[in-house]
Amino acid sequence: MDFSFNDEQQMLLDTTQRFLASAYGFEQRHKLLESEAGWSREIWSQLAELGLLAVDIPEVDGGIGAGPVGVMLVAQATGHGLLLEPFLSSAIIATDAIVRCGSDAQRARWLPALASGERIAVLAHEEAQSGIAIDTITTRATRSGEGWILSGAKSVVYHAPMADMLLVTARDDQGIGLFAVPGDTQGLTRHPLRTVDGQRAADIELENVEVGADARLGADVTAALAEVIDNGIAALCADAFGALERILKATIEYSRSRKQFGVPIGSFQALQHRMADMLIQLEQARSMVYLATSHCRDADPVARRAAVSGAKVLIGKAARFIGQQAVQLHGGMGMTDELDVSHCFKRLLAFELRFGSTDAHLADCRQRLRAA
Amino acid sequence: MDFSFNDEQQMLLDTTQRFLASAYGFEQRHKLLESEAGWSREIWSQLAELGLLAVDIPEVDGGIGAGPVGVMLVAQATGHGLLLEPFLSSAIIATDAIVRCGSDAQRARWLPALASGERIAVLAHEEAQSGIAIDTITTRATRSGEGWILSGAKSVVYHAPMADMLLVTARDDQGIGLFAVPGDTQGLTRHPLRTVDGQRAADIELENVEVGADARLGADVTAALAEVIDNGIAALCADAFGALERILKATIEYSRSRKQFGVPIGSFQALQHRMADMLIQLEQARSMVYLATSHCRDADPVARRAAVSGAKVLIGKAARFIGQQAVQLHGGMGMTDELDVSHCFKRLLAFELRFGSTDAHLADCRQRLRAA
Amino acid sequence: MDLAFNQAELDFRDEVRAFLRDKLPADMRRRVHLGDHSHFREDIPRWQKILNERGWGAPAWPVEFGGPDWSKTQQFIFEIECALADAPAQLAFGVKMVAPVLMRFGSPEQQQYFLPRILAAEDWWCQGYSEPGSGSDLASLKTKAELDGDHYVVNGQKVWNTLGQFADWIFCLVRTDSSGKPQRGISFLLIDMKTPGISVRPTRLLDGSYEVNEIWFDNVRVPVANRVGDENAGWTYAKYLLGHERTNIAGIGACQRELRRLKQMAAGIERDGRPLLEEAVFATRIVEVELELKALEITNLRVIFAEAQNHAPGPEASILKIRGTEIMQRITELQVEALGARALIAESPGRDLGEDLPRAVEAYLNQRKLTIFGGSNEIQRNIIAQMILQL
Amino acid sequence: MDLAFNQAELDFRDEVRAFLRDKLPADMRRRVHLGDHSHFREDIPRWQKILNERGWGAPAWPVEFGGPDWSKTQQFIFEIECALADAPAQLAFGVKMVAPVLMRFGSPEQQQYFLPRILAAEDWWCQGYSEPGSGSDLASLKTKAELDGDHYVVNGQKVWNTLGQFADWIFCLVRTDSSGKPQRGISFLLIDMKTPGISVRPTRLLDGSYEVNEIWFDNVRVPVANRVGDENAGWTYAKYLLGHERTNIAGIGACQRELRRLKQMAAGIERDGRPLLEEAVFATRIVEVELELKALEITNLRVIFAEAQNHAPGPEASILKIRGTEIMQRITELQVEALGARALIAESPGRDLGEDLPRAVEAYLNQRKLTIFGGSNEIQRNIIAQMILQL
Repeated sequence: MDFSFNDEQQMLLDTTQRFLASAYGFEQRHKLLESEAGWSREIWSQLAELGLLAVDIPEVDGGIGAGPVGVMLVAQATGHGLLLEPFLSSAIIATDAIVRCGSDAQRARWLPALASGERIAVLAHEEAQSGIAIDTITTRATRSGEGWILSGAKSVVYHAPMADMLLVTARDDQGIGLFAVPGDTQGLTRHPLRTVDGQRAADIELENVEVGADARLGADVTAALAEVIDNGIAALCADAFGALERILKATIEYSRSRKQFGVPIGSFQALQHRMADMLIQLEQARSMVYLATSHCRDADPVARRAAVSGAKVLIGKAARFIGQQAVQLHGGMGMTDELDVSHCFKRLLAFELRFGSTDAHLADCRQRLRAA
Repeated sequence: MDFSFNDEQQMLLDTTQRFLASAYGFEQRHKLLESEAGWSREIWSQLAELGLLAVDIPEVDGGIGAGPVGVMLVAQATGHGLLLEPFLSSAIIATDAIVRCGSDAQRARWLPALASGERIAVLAHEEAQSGIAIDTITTRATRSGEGWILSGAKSVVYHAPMADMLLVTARDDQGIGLFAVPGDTQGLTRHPLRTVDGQRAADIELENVEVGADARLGADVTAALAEVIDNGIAALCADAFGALERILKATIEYSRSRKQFGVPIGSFQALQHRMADMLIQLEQARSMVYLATSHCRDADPVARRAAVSGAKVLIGKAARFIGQQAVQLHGGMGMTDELDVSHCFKRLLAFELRFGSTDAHLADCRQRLRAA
Repeated sequence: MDLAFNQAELDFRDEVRAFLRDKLPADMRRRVHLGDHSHFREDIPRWQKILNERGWGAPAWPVEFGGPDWSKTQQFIFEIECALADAPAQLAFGVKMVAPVLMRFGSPEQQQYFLPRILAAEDWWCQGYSEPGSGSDLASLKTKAELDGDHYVVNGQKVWNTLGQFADWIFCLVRTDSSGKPQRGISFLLIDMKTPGISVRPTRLLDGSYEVNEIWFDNVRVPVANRVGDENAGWTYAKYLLGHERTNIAGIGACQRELRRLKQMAAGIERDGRPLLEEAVFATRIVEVELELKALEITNLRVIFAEAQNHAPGPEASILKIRGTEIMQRITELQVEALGARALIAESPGRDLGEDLPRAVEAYLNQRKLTIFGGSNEIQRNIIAQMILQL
Repeated sequence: MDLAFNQAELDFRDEVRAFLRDKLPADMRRRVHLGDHSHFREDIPRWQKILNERGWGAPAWPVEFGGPDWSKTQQFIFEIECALADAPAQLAFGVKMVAPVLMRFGSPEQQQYFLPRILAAEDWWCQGYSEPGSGSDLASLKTKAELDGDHYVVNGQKVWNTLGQFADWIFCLVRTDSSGKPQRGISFLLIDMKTPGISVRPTRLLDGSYEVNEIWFDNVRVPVANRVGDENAGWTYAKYLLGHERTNIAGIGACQRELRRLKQMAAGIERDGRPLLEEAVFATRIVEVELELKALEITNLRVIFAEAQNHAPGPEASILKIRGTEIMQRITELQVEALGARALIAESPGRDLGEDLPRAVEAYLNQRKLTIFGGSNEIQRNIIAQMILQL
């Protein structure tokens, strides 16, 4: 049992924190948020230069191979910074999908470009009606000569508007296939969205999208993709935890400085006890981030899913409670666009809904309860 | 819309309150609680003399016919007094069952005896596995000559040990029958219980219990009995509300007088806010008592069940919250047998579980949600 | 005891329903249904004029000032029916807030000038109470009004001013004396928003909306004749106003409307191949909030009944405010939960995503204000502890 | 970062398990399983002796005093395994409370006399802290000890004394000086329960049990040699004790045992024709409490790890206490809910109603104490607000 971080891990955390503290202040971020694109390619390049986009690429593929703990620490920092750039989508999830499912050629073709920030890829998997189980999607792939034709629709794909390549999941006769589809492929439509946390995403339609023989990564990726997504959810949990730390710290500081009736509002016992409860939930959330991180690469899918879904549920509930109470304790200021608190609040709301809502993961945990 | 009570109703409330205030103080009740029998026939006779055992008997049958509002007010007072005697079991539920299901002869035979307190009757209906719907029981009645033979088991029948007569529900070829079974009938075994709120009850076994032709009340009583039980639950809700009022009042008074750190604990904001929440739940519970009372005799079973189950759920949740917090706010004193608070707390716990638990009524409400 | 409305009340409800069916313009109704606030500035006065033509412009006003002199029960029925019919909410600041103060404490000139204009929607009113340092602790306000001949000269800043960007008039609490207790030196002024020296800056809220403002007063000259009642007695008038703001404080009608919508959503959304309404965990949440709302409706009627028995509106309003706002917030949460990941969509230009996207998530964000504004729920719990529980 | 136990820790766990399998008497195990407290007086010393024979009588003690010198992690593993095996809980008052104080502040004579007797269960210890007027505000205690030659004469009353009806010794906080701050004039005395002038009255609790007492001291003479440390410095020792009482404050093992039981109950109880474990609403409640417990287990390990890194035990213990007690109370609630109406049965002489009746409802009632005693959860939240959040 060991809750310390080694030097490399600590360096990753420090590097990310230091960079975001200098380059990603509230005002700087706010400008990006309001910009047409909603993100900064310059920030993206700087993240690449710091090596952070290679954090989840194995050393054998030229990456850092920082492992789940390294990913956790970087994601915690990007969550704390409320990063708008597609770190989680491209550098973790899409990257990991290629690492796990790609052939040597595909890995060699894509991983360096993703690590350098030249290219951005996203996984386009979730559908409006799909569930946590990978095989609940309905997008179909049919053979056409050497290649495939894809048809279907994907729902709220984060960072799809800025992606050069989409990794699209589709059902075919072999099971679930994963297909690399360039963003400008004919028949692929991206309906741009702004998400509740100010990020950019797209609903995607695929109408007879033709892709070549080399577009497919692996054969049936059902099992591998479940691991990719669990790894991604673990990182997302760390991201949410970063936002939780920030919003609670801001709330405590606000309650120390804001005076009413001649005293800081933090001196009122009812608010003190609420903040104590927020802290308890934060610490419980931290423990579940550690749990998810520890198990997100478990070969045993039951233990992996239990840890990851469990973390998603408990952190989702903490996100709801801490987020809402942070707004409440900020009073009117919590309602404005002008402080950290509302931005963290929306990031946390998005966390509750992304990659399977709290309810969906709760249902998943119930299934395991029966099986046990 | 009118939330006032007429003079007769007000008199019923005053009479009951005044009697219990004088005859049923904490010490007096405590003696009964600890006694072998667990109740007082003398108190019972006095309730009869005050006319309270005739409150739910129609005037045509020689009763007071006070209607649901009158019953509500008396039950509220008996709940406030934490009455151990079988008012609800005999004077409301069993009485009402006879009123609704009995023939003229049966009514004439039983109602005066119940009203005068000479006889006590209880409904023996619930079984360990039965649900809210009347027809989920498994006790069986088979014809035998002019009469019937009953076999089965009934679970936690309140006040069965002191009952002269049990009204036993059983399935037969006509549907659900209601059978008057004297307590000393051969084949009927009462396993005495003390319930969590200190009342006396029994698990009942029926092994080939023979009853005569005149034992049966009505033919298929499924619909009538559902009304009887809903009327009983409405009264039970009022009883719980009486206990809720008492426990909250005790808590507020305790928090005013108990000093720690040189000030009354009621001056601590965290406790003040909790008591404010307790008050809100109390007032919401009061509203639901009114709702159940208003609808518990509705001919339309859907509206009746919605009001009664809804009240049972919401008051059950209030009972949980207010009861637990009352104990908590009393500190160590809340844990003892020596104050009102623990006795109210246990009465409220019993309320949650009796006549369909909060969960069971929630499930019933869900069914209506779908149907709507 | 009888929870049902009597025949006269039922007839009145039918009359209101018929009116709403006939007179509420479809475009307006549609916008309210979709949570589309883009036409606020036009819709609110337009609807006020329609109500006023019918004589219903001010449900709570006595006949002498042009009101219908409805009972509290009638007002309650009216509010619920309007909400359920997707009618725009009336702007409270004129009809429900400044008007009762003017009727009780205003000069005859103030009454004669302002009240008819409020009824006819000729003036848009807003409120100037909170300040950067004075939220829950309102009495600590600092905006200063100094006498200069027959004018006050007003300097200071107000915040959380709702919809003041459209306003013609603002009623303000200002400090006219700093010597004694903070409550003592406050006066109640009516200020024409066109007076030089007033500037308005909208505050962007977390849902992207602009519904509150900061307002600066820089040597704004206000005729003394626009002071309501006595100098330094404004706190009394503000407290009186507060008592009157609370008629519809529980928002039963709006909650019923949103609950109805939630149930429709849950019936139409499938999860694991069946309607969400049949999924036990989610259905339980709906049942629980529905029961709370049913109870609160009765609790509200009880308060109305007590008031009709000549009990003054009391601290019970805090119960209605707390529970009503919590219920509405809970319903908005459940609407978002029902939508699941699709609720993430805050904006998708040019597409028809149905009635609930992004309305539901915007409402969830926006309604966080309910427990903060109008006397935070923490302040309401203090009131209950002190006034009802006497702790 | 590695959440798993290392090989040495796993080996240790196996060793503990083997010991419990071999040495925990079946009758005792059965009583603990059934929540049968009737043999407390015999079982607790009996189990202590068995542990002591193995050298495990005091997990947290250093070797010099006869302890095994286990790491905090080992102690954590030991507590969990004992709870899961239905071993009786060790009596904390001797081993975990007075002993650390004696080791740190006691005289050599006190150490030599008392510590071996604690290990060998020759003395049953209890605690005399709370008084009728001093619960959360412990420092206001009034029980007076006045010097008379080489004795103190003690007068006063203690309440919420746990299991003192069986005790040989009591450690007490008494007032030896009333002049300065209340914390200043407190001394820490060891009192032989057989001393004349002590009377014990059991307090009946709401579940019918007798586990706490009132104790009166009427001119009780206590040798000055039985004072621990300096006169008037008792508050310091009490605070030191508090820090040590908290090793197992979360009660993870007991929670795990009761959760396991809850799941077994829910698997065995049918509702509407299927196991309750498959009913979505109830299963959700189980999942939620199970996740909280899993998280708290890790949180507890984090605190242990931090302490091992030479951080002193700090206010984080309040987090463990609050959440641990809330989780245990929640589990007892769910056990009662699982039983439904059958849980109403508090007593039914002479019948075998299975393992859970009336155990579950008694536990529900009894465990309400968890959030009150040992520093109420309100006090714990004050500590978090002040010590961690620095509000």
